[in-house]
Amino acid sequence: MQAELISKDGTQEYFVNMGPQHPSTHGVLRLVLTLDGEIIKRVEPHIGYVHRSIEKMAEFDTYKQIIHLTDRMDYLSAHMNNEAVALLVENALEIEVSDRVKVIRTIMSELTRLASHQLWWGVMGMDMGAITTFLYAFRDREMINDIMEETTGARLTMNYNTPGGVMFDLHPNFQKQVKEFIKIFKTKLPEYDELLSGNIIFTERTKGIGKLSLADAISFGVTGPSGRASGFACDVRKTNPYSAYDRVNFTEILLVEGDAYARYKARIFEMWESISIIDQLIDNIPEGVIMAPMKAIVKLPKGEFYQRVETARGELGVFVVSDGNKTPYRVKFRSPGFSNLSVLDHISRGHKIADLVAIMSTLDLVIPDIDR
Amino acid sequence: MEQYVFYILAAIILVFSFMTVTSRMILRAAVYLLFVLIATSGIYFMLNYNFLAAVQLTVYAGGIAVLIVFSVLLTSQLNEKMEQVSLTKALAGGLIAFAGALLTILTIVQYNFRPNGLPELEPSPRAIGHAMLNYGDNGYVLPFEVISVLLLAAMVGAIIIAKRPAKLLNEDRTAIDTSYPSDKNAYTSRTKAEIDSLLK
Amino acid sequence: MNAIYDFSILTGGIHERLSGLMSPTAVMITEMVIIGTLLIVFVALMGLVLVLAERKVAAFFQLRLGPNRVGPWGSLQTLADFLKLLTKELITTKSADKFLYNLAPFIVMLTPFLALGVIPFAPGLQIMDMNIGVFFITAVSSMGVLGILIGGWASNNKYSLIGGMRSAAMVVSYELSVTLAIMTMVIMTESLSLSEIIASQSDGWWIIKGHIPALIAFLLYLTASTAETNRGPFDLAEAESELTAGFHTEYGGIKFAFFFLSEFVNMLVVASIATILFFGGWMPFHLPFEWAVGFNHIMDFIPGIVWGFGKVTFVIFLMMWFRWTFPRLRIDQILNLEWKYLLPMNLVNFLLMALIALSGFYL
Amino acid sequence: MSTIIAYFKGIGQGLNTLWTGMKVTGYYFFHARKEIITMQYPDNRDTLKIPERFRGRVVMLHDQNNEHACNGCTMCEMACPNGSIKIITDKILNPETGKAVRIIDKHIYHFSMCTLCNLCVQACPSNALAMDNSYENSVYDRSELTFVLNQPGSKIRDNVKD
Repeated sequence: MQAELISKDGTQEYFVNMGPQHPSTHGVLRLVLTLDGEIIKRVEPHIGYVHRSIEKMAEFDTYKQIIHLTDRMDYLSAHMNNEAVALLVENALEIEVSDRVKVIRTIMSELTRLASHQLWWGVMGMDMGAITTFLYAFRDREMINDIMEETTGARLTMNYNTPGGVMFDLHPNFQKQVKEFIKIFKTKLPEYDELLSGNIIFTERTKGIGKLSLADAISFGVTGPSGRASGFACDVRKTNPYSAYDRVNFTEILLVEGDAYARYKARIFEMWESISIIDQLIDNIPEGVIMAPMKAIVKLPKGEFYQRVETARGELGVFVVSDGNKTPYRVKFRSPGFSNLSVLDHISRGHKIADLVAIMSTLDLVIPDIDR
Repeated sequence: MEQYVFYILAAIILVFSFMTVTSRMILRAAVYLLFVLIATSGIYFMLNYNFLAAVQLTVYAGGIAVLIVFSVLLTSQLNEKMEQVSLTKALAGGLIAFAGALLTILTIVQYNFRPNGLPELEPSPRAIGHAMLNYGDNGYVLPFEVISVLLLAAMVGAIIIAKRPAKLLNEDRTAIDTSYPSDKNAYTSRTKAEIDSLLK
Repeated sequence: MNAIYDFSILTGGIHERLSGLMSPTAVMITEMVIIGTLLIVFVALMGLVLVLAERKVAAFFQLRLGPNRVGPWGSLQTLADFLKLLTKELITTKSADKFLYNLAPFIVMLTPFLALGVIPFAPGLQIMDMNIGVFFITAVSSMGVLGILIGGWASNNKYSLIGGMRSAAMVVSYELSVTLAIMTMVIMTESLSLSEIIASQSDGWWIIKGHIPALIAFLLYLTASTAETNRGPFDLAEAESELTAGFHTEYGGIKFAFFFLSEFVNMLVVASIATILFFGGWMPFHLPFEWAVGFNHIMDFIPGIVWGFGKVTFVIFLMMWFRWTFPRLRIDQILNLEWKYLLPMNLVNFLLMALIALSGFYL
Repeated sequence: MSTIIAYFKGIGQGLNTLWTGMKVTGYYFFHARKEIITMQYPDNRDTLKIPERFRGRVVMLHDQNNEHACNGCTMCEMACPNGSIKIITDKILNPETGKAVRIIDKHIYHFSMCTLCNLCVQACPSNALAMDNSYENSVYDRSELTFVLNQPGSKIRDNVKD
């Protein structure tokens, strides 16, 4: 540890290790805080506590096998991660998947996004001290998990996508269940606003906290709702539409404030957008095959391939260098969590410890996504 | 019965007073002082003078002691023991204390205590309140008000001293880009065109 | 008032029986021992009940079931937890100041005991009727923060220290609001003695008789006292998501139980004060109107102990409702709330109450 | 004056937002009987509904004659990303044709390494493998998580192609 510093006012700065075991880092993230009283002078994230070398492991797996590893990166947007790899292989081999698969993938992505945002909302409340929100969020998330379980066979690590399509066809109950969920959730979502968004304690604690300017958002590569709350139009669903996103109407949520409350609001708005996307698609899922004809062993042509998707946390990029074998030569994931974490020090300086918790919460960090 | 309670309280006061001045750890000294103050209020309770006892608890035990501990926590040499007092200093201090005690004891012993014949005042808060705001005989309105003004002046002075020039707490915060206007109460979703126009 | 429910008959009987047996000094000592034992049992029992109540209430707010394994309806759960805490090893961190570290839980536990000594829960059910009861409670409750401060420092942990400092800054400032809100009501009650305050409400509770200023004073008192007991949304001293456990991070076993219990007993104390000042303590619900004589008479038949504890439960429920709904405030916001909102409002309300008392504009 | 109005307006609005939140939690408190969503897990095993697609662990399907469809082609072993499947094959002489035929001796499945990705089930050309719905899989020793999927004494079904 470095020597403790004396600041200009004659007060003593000191270090606090926040994590790796700490209730609000949500995993094993270690933050070395330099504090002056309660004021944060510097935040130094130390990562790598759940590093499982997924990128290296992927070099020894076939393209089909890589997908199940991506489940374990950002486990809350498992479906989108799967989709990224699947889309990459499909684009590299120039395989056209059926419309049915596209629509299924889109609905599933949006359901996953909803589930992720619900969990984030609950945890956000808990970080702020309102523990009740956590349970309410889990109540609503449970319905999505049940739908997922029924169709894909797993609640969290779905591994539903596969190059060329999806693993199973939709469960016969799927449409009914999703409509039921949307109907219920439309009445529950206003409760989220009543409990937190409007609450004066909450707004006082988040407005003007952790301001991230547009220029900084772009230069740090902060994507997803966190970036869009600063006005960075970075929604991959709009800029590079994939799956069925080019045939649905939805607004890209953009705010200008860039503070913690804007990031919070962006996600709440996004939940409404997700609902509307599912609403548009659920009634007209086209018929078709769920799996395009594929060879048993997928080999990508020699070259470099990049595919980006919009996960619940931001832009996930998959970069693959192929030497023509059945396993990739090199895989690199551009995970949204890593870039979003990098901005933490920049926006939390000068705030208090309690604000740091709020800022971290609104950045919506998932530690395995950062470490991979 | 009452005698024993008095002896116990007196012993507590004596022992902890001594420990307060001899303890070399500053926070412990503050805590010992707290015990002394509480025991003092115990003696007031024993005298059936509840109001003064409660004042003692509020002002000294609850107020002063907390502030002392609070300010002690803000000092920098908190974790170190205080340096040993040199023998001459200790001797001089002890001598002065002894002389003071001797003087007091002599005065008390020599003074001929006798009842003053005044009617016994009921120490009820009502009577105290009346006495405080009474400007007739046995009235204390002038000292009461003068002390209020004094305290007010002290408070204003403390604020003036404590008030530093308005310095930004987040001075070394990296400059935030304020090139785009921020409407704090809006927080509604905007289109890309709107944001672009805001940025211009 | 119905004399059947008066506990002084019982206590007086015991006193007479004892006086017949032994000398006055021995009687006094015996009674002190009995009362002390009863007080400890009462505190332990209330602690167990309140902890269970908190967990059940929290569970229902959060769509859960709460404890339901040990005993019927989970009623023995807190007892089981308490036994578990009792059997845990007492650990002192290596470079902690051992004396202060061990002293802190006792200081924290001491104040609710002292305060409970003067609170009447039912007619005659009061250990000591002091003529400055309310003042005494505010006096002793101001000492509890010392335990938190000392414990936070002595643990030799940075989180504990931050928690202790926050708590001290908070409690010292919120004490003003609590005392001022109490004083506002003392204008009406014209007494500091708790039994006299209750007696002054025999024709109607002050929250009804004192209407607007009394209602404002109640809200102010509720807010400030929630903050003084370090409960959510003002639980900055422990602030789970920021400081892991705040001032009691390093405490375990029975010493932790002391901190934990003191929070609940403190809650009981402040709820009792609120009950006594605003809802007439154990006084039945009376309407201060001529036509309501019959109604008042019916209310008299409900025992005072039911009224007393019923109202205390209501106030405690309100505090739990706050805790399980609101997010936590930040330290500067808490101090802002006190100095910019509660204190000025309290002062204005105090003035308003004085005017109303002078003009006789109360029921 | 306007600042004073704003001051009190702020207090009023703040209290209103707090009350809005309290109404939500209050509603659930007073409708607890209807709204509670807790599942008392070990007690509700009888009523617990596990979806048929739920991926519990890999099993080999056996029919009533204790026959399975696995011919030991090791496609599943190759498909497994974690190496949790190991097939030990054997050769026996077919009495009719006199040729050596490959059969499985042991289909070993290390559940401790499995990530339940379903790839082995998909890779199997003869649909010999499946995922079952078991969900209480904890054991006291790691060795208990290694399964031999083909049942003792089982043999391959006749109509399975090589």
